[in-house]
Amino acid sequence: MKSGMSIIVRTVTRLVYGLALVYGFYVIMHGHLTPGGGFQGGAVVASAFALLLVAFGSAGIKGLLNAHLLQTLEELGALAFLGLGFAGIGTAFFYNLLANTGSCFGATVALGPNVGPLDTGGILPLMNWAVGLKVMTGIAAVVLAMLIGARQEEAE
Amino acid sequence: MNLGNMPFVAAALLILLGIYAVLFKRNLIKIVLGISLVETGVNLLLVTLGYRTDGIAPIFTLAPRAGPMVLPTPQALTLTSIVIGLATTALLLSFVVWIHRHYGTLDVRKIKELRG
Amino acid sequence: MNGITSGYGAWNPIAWTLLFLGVLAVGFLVRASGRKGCKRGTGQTKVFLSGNEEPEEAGSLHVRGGHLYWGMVEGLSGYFRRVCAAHTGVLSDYAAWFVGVLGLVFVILVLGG
Amino acid sequence: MTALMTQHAPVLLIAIPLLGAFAVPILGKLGRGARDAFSGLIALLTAALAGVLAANVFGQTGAASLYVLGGQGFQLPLPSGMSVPVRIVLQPDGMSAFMTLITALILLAAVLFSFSYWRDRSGGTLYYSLLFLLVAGVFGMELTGDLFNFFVFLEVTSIAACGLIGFRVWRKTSQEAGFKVMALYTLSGLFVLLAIGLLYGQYGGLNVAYVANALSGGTLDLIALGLLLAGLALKAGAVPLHMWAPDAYGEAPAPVSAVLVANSQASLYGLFRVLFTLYGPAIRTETAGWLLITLALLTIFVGVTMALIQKDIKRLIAYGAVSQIGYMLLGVGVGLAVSVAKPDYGFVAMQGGIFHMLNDAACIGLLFLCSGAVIRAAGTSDLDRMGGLAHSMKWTGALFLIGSFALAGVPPFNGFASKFLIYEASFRLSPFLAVVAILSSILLLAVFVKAFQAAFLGAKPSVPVRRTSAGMMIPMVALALVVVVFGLFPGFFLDRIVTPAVNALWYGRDAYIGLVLGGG
Repeated sequence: MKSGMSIIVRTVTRLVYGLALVYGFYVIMHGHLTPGGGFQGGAVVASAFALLLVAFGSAGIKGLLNAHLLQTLEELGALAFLGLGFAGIGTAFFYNLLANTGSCFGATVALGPNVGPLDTGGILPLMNWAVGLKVMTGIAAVVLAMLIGARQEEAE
Repeated sequence: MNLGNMPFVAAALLILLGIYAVLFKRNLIKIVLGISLVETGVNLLLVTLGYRTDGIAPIFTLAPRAGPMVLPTPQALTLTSIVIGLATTALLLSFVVWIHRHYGTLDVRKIKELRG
Repeated sequence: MNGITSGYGAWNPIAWTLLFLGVLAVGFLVRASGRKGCKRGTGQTKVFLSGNEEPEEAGSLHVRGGHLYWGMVEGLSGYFRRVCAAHTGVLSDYAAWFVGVLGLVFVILVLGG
Repeated sequence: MTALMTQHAPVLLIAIPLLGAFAVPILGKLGRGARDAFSGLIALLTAALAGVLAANVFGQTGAASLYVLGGQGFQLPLPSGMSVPVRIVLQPDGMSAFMTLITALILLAAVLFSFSYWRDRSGGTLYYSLLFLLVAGVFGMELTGDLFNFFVFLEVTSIAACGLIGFRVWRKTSQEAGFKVMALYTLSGLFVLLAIGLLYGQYGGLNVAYVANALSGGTLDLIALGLLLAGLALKAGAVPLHMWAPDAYGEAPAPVSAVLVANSQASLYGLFRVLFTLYGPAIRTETAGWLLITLALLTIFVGVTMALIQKDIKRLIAYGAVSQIGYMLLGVGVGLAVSVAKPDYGFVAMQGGIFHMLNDAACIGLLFLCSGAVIRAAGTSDLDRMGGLAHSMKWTGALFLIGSFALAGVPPFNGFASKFLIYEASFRLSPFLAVVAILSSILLLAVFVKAFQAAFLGAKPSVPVRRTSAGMMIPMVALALVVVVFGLFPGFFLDRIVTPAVNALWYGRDAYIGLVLGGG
């Protein structure tokens, strides 16, 4: 398991994982417009990470992402989410400070069917990014921990 | 029999199957699977509750037509419940890993050091 | 202010404490009026163990936790055997209790309105 | 700052512990001192917020207030004018404020105790993080006015609690306990979710007040009530669904066991909220009340008798804690059974049951903290292998004795004050209830005499013991003070905080609904 799986798997992984990353980030980014959002996109990104881990083994990825870094990023994502909640506390917790202001993500949403401009939603896209960061790192940390656990099991 | 009720029947079946697995299966991983089955059944029920005949997906972006949409609230609930389910399943499975390491077995009837 | 009433009885902890302290004081008065002629270091102050010799090692006098209430547990052994048998330590049994209670609650609630 | 705290106290009570949970791991990298100071700060801030909320709510004699998350000026309708209550609301009333006081008290004691308890052990960072997550969930359960959010917070507490039970992965039994507890918690949580789904399917709303207003009491409603009742009774630890409780309390670190009791009480709160506010007169309350009373009698008696034969000090206290849940169920069950006619003794029973939640949290918290000190000193939790600790730990012994006396309802401590009300009121409904309750209290005293005798009395142990450090002593003394002061002045606290809490459950249903839906 140390050297990863067969050459077919590794080749396919090389082709696919970039696509999975892009798709995951797309889902996070369009979370306030289409089905999906931070959690789903984060899970897709984490699945790309899991794919790499399975195909190449932990040797090929450990230098890149370790549990320590993942944990710190996860906490930062959670804190960012909470911070966005605190940002609106002048009115109420989680108040959407940016919506319809014309500033960052502040365009007014048109009623009825429309193409969905990305520049809407106020703090929702930002929250999606925060959640996405937390989920992608969180799930990656879980996958990493479980794989290391399984590896130790095999070694015993 | 009204076919529109099939999702409810499926949800009930899933829940009952899950309870069966929790009660009568001896392997810890199968018990975790049973809990996941119950969860899937409940999620199916929630999603079904939001269905409206001829409704379209509740997305304004590129909506095919203006008309009744299915309720987004149950879908949001289901999503949240799936997220929670992920966390609980991950926690349960990591307990299973450690139990196997300590006890050397996954038989639920042999893991009873704490009793009485 | 500090007391409570249940509409049936009343409970005033301050009054009770004062009374308790008063009774305690009376107890000490009674004790103080006893004879002072106790001789230390003689048989008068020796530990009396139903006539048995006092063991050398004092530690063996401590009754360990597991031995306490032996008679009571023995007397109720029929009850304890059944209750302990229910605490099997097996997760499936606990889940079965849960499902069983759930069923019972359904029946009671639906029948009893 | 003060105005901000007053206005936003309900949401800050959830957000501040969450902030603690997420920031502690980052501060943990800066070193132990920074982490401990930050944890203490968060705990203090949380306690202050609970105090502010309580002062606010009890200042208005326990009336409910509404906090709308993300709402402009606390308006419930959406900006588009739609007024169906779909917003996420927190709805603290007297009962919620009372519960947050209990949780904050226990959190503060546990965190203060942990500073020295955790000094020479690893894993402290994870521990504080999970502890704050657990408490955030408990506050959420107590404050939310939304059924689905209640489920979410319920699951947050489940996950955090089981993480705390099982995070010492090198301990064999703690893994077993963690798995069992998590499986049962998840199962019960899913049944609660199923019930919420059934209610949503019928009434199309998740807001407690909205559903309560629409509730008709049909068969499906009763099935949902059954699911909620069984699920929450499991998390509260009522016999015969209590089997997880001794495992959980026994295997968690001592300060966590105290917080787990607060978690169980939050589930109990959920149960009372469901029965009184959500269902209320829509069902026949006699049936539900007698169901609670039956559970209560079983819980009291089985809990006490099982405690009698325990050989592990923490499992012994855990069974004691289980039996105390029974007293709360008994008091409130008697109140519920007669809640249509509303005689005076029903109100007194409710007062006793609710007051006992606070008293029990203080006594059990004190006992669990003492047991932590005892285990640390003796190096074992086995009662058969300890003894003679009173020679070097006089004060810990005295505090343990205070806690046990209070829990067993010996006057003049606080446990007696609440049990007195329960005895008197349940006697009016049926003398049998009072007899079981009093008998079990006497047995409970015997249980703790056993624990005290086994741990503290006897000859001086041959190996030197580790004395209780000052840092561990402070929270124990503080809890003991609470026990004594609440025991000596029960009338004061009964009038100020318990009666408004009972009023909120007993009379407050219409006001609770009217606050959300307008009118009455």
